[in-house]
Amino acid sequence: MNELNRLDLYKQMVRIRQYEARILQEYHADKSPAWDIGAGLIPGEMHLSAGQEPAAVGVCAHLKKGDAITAPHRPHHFALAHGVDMNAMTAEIYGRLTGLSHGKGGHMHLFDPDNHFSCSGIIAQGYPVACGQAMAFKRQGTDHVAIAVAGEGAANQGAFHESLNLAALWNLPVVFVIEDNDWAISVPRSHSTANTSNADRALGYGMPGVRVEDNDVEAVFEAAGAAIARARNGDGPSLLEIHTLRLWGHFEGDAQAYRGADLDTVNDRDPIPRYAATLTELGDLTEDDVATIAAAADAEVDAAIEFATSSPEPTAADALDHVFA
Amino acid sequence: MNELNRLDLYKQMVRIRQYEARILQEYHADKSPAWDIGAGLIPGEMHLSAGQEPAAVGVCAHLKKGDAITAPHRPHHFALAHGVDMNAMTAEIYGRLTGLSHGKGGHMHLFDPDNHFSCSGIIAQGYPVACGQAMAFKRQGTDHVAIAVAGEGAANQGAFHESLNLAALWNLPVVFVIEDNDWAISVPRSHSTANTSNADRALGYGMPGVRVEDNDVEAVFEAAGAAIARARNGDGPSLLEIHTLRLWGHFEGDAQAYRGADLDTVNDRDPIPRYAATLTELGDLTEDDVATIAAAADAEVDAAIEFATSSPEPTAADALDHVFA
Amino acid sequence: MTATETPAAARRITTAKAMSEGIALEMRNDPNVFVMGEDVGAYGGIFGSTTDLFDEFGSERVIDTPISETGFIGAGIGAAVEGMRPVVELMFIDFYGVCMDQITNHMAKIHYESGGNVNVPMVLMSAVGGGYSDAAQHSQCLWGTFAHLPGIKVVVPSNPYDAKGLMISAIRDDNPVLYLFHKGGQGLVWMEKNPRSIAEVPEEEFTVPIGKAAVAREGRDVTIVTLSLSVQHSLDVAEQLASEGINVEVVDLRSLVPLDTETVLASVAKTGRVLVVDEDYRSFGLTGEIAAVISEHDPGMLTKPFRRLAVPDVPIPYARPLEQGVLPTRDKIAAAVRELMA
Amino acid sequence: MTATETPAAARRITTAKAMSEGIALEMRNDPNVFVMGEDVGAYGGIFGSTTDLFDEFGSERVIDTPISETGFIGAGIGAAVEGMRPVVELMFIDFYGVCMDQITNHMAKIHYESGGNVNVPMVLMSAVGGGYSDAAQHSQCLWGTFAHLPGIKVVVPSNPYDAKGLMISAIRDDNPVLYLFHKGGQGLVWMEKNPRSIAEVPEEEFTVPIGKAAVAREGRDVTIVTLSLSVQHSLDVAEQLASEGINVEVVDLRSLVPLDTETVLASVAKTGRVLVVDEDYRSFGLTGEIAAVISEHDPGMLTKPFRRLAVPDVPIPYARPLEQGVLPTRDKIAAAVRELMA
Ligand SMILES: Cc1ncc(C[n+]2csc(CCOP(=O)(O)OP(=O)(O)O)c2C)c(N)n1
Ligand SMILES: Cc1ncc(C[n+]2csc(CCOP(=O)(O)OP(=O)(O)O)c2C)c(N)n1
Ligand SMILES: [Mg+2]
Ligand SMILES: [Mg+2]
Repeated sequence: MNELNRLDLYKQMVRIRQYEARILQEYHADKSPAWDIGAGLIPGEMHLSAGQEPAAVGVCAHLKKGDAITAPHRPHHFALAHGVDMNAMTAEIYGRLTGLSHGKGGHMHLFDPDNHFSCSGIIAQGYPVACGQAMAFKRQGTDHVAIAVAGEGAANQGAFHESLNLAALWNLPVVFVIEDNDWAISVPRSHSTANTSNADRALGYGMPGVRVEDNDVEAVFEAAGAAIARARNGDGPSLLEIHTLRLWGHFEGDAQAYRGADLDTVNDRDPIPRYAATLTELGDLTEDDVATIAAAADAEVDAAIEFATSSPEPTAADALDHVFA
Repeated sequence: MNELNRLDLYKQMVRIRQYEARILQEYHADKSPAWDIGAGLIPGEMHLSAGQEPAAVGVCAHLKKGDAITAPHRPHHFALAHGVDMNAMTAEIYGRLTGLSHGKGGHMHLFDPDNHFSCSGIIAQGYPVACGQAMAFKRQGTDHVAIAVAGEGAANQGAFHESLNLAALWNLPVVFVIEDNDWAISVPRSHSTANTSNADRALGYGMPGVRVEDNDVEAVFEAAGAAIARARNGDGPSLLEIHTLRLWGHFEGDAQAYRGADLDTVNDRDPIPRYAATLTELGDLTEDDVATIAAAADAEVDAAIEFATSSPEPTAADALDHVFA
Repeated sequence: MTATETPAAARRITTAKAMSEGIALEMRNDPNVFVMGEDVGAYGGIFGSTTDLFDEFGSERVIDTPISETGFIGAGIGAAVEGMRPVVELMFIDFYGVCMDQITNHMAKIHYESGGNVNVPMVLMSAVGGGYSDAAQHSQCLWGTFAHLPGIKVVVPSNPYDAKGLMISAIRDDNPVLYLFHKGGQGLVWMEKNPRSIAEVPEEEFTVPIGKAAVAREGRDVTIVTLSLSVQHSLDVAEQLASEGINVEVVDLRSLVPLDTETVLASVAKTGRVLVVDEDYRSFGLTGEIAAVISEHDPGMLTKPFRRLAVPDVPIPYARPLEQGVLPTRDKIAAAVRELMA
Repeated sequence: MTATETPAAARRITTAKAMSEGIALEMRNDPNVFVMGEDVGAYGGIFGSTTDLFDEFGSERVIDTPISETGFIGAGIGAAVEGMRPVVELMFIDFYGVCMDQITNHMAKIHYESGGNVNVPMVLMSAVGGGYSDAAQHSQCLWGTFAHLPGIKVVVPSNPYDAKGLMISAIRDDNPVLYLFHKGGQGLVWMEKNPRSIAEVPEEEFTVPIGKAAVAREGRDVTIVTLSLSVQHSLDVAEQLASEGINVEVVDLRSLVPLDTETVLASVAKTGRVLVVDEDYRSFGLTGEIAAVISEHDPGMLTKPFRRLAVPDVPIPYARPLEQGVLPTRDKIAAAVRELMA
């Protein structure tokens, strides 16, 4: 496998997981006894990506500075894997002046122009924006690519269709990534999607489509590598559907009563211990490594939380800035 | 071929053509010397369907009272083939009180609830509405079907995608009809659509898709028959793309300078003389029949124009009615 | 006294429950009523608007949809045209942009375009409002946007009683009705609770007329014209200011289309001072409309300049101090009233 | 006198040509400017806004799109974010409903949501207005809808000079600008012609500032506040009423966001009588906003009740007598002014 560095993939997944686990804890910490969505140091909706690390890590391993990502409401894993500064991102989630957007955006609106990273809380609407970034990259004569990320629920939104057609028609350097975690809030894929693989839909635009099963980071790495290389070489867009796992609720506070038996096996399907086992078997990872990697991630996360919580809050008057440039 | 009555198909096509030809003439009659879109007895945009009769006639031959159609901005052929009253429709086009909508709707907004016929000037937005009609038919325990009509340009609109998914997911009795006349105003299909057949897109919803080439009314009749029977039997939706011909401009007044060589052969591809030749060869049609059929159509059209032009106009005060039921 | 003579403890329910109770009653009455939207089934609606409906009516009448708002709102329209009475949920009003064509060019216009021959008896319900840090794409009210466009009735309940009565009226109406409910007024256990979001509501059917404002509190010094959650805040402020000797009248519009201009004008005629409190954006919206209604009637009614308190023309920011800075909070309402009285 | 001293015959061009000339100048100045939309290429824009651009700049910079407004407006946003300066056409403003999410939740909000770190320097131009029987889905103005939503500048030229100058300003602006041009004011050969749609326009670059109204005609008796094609009608009416001894001031707003309230207030302070003429829907829109601006400043400025003439809250009907019945025609403007003077 081309340029594959298993340990890097593993470390990045752990780093993301430790981040999400810590945000989970902090989010709920000051919302007890009952969850009050608007209370605490981190208010608002919180969509965490635990279980979906293979998608972000496998894709972003192929990206270089200047490549763009548009992510949806569940953005942390792609943000971190793409190099968005953990401190500034965390400060944004805490609504601080040192945040990426000085507290104006919040967790669904992370903008890091330096890394060409953005996200949006409106389903599938990052897809057209990524097409436009790809248009710009092409017009500017660069070999940069744009990655458009959305969930399997999003693939039934009109913007998905229009974007795939545009990108194929104009031969744009975009890779459309669908994270199929089986659920769109409480609606299972079988109740939202008429067919079983979105890779089939790609054919309707004359575009290659690949579905990666089983949340396997190496399989993602391989498929994403091909799609990204294709885009970079000027050969046009592709679609990559990744069958992944929503380890936790849709957002924090979601009791997941609707999820039924699917919930029983969720921990067994966690991709991180599974990959650790694979690497251990291959001799690439020891128990000590596991602990060291986790500790390093924790230290980075601790520092980010510390950075965020010690940063100043904006004041009411700041709300009036930045409507216009 | 099942229940095929060639002469009926021919007569209906001629009836529609004579209608469109007469509207064309009336539309321009009082807009000389130069075309002024708002002037004359028939003001506003005028999208005529000449050349596309095989689509409407081949499809509607299978419909019965109670079946629904949602048509787009170019609706006359489907309206007439589906049994919308020619007098009331013409009076609407002339903006008269006796019109289908008492002059409020105009040619892009023909509503005939008795025949479950409607249209809309917004591209592809009739598709979801047809799905809802099909939902109602199913819930009401009938075997009625809904036909959703749009152009090939419309198939790149988000509503197309969402509707196909919904219909397939819910197994609705809908037939999606795409009239591919090669053009969306001045934009050729090759500049709007990444793939060559929308039948391929149907596969992405697990739905049968058929493309009928060559504007052949009998081929349309056959394919539509299968799709409509399927829907009526509760076996779900299908997509039917018909390669047809825009004989005239996108709307009246369109000089079609953009159309280039495509325009040179347009008359040779007129489906009506072609079908007349086929029927003549088969011995189903004589020269006399041709004249008689045309004369009968003309008489009906004359009467409709007479009905419309002799009908009263609404007055300004009428504009305030019918905002709410 | 026998047990039956003891009045039952007054039944108090949340706004969310009142909505779903209204829907349930109409579903029992009329087989043509069905519910459709994202997560309206087993989940019961993200903001509780379809609580318990799935259990009673099942998946045939309480239908979870794909994330295809144009598709399923359009389908609602088609079903309504064929005689059904769908209640469709758009999860957040902020998502209108992906389906606005169906709403404004179809749901709203078909009746008129058909010359009155086709009805679209449909309820489109949607959650509005901020105050819990859901940021720019999930916190808007936008009722001004819809009230500006002809052909849709727009109702905006502020309490459980109206929520039920307006829901039943909306379902029975032969017109499309946009029913906007404030998340913060639903009485959800997982949001800041205002005691006014839980109240006594009769179990049986009743209607609240569409197009009739309510004087939620009588007063003689100043009129607050408002709606939705801001009614709750304004009533809180009115109670507080009463102790300062300021006597506030609160007009709860309840419906923007039709707009009950009579009740507004009668109140302003009495007080001569008006404050419009609106959680929608300030410019080109509700506050302006009220100004126009008053000043085309008689600008001389106003003994003090017209006052409005709305979201200044900025997107809703995320961080709490920023968001609270732009929302019409109790403090800002009280300050504006005091200034009007100065 | 030598030939060079003779002033060249004043060059008169249509509004449509003025728009495309403004775009062409900026395309020559800045390689980042490109044009995208339906039929903007060989066709030159359905309403002439891109006349001749395709011939000069070719299909790489003047791009015909599929009928995918969400797709290509979103793509415009993405390109703008990466430093391009796209000029995107939405053929009719009436189609906003299929792409409103990109416009309002993305184009308008990205700058704010990013805390000022991301700019979206993009022009979205679109045709508005009726008067030629294009019925309910192709005749709206809807500027009130967009002006209500924060984050987009909204400009609305009424004549060729402003059309060019505002276009150049819009393209150079680092913010998203919605540029709304009235079909009836484009000077198209195939529409009813108003002589004010063809006028002298300098060939070279110049700008008209965004956010500054113009007093299109000075007067002392009554102020008409208006915009777009209604400016042309109002000027016609002012000329006519001058002969009746009524001296009308016409304020051409030119821009709704930002709104030049100073010019409006100065004029009303002078005349004491105001009529707002608006081809958009009457309620919850521009007319209300002007009422609010005046009455929050000082309701006592008005010596006569506030007057507004707009499309009553009905969809635009098709038949000529119906449509003329709802549009703010010269006759209705004149009648309203006379009533204000009575
Ligand atoms: C246009 C729109 N409709 C609905 C929503 C509400 N919503 C937020 S996330 C979500 C589910 C998304 O499912 P999926 O795309 O599969 O992503 P996942 O949450 O599983 O990562 C929905 C319906 C929205 N944000 N935007
Ligand atoms: C959403 C939307 N975008 C654009 C238009 C303008 N428009 C009207 S007809 C048309 C071309 C339609 O092409 P096609 O679907 O192929 O139908 P045809 O006209 O060829 O019958 C366009 C772009 C519209 N009415 N609605
Ligand atoms: Mg999902
Ligand atoms: Mg076509």
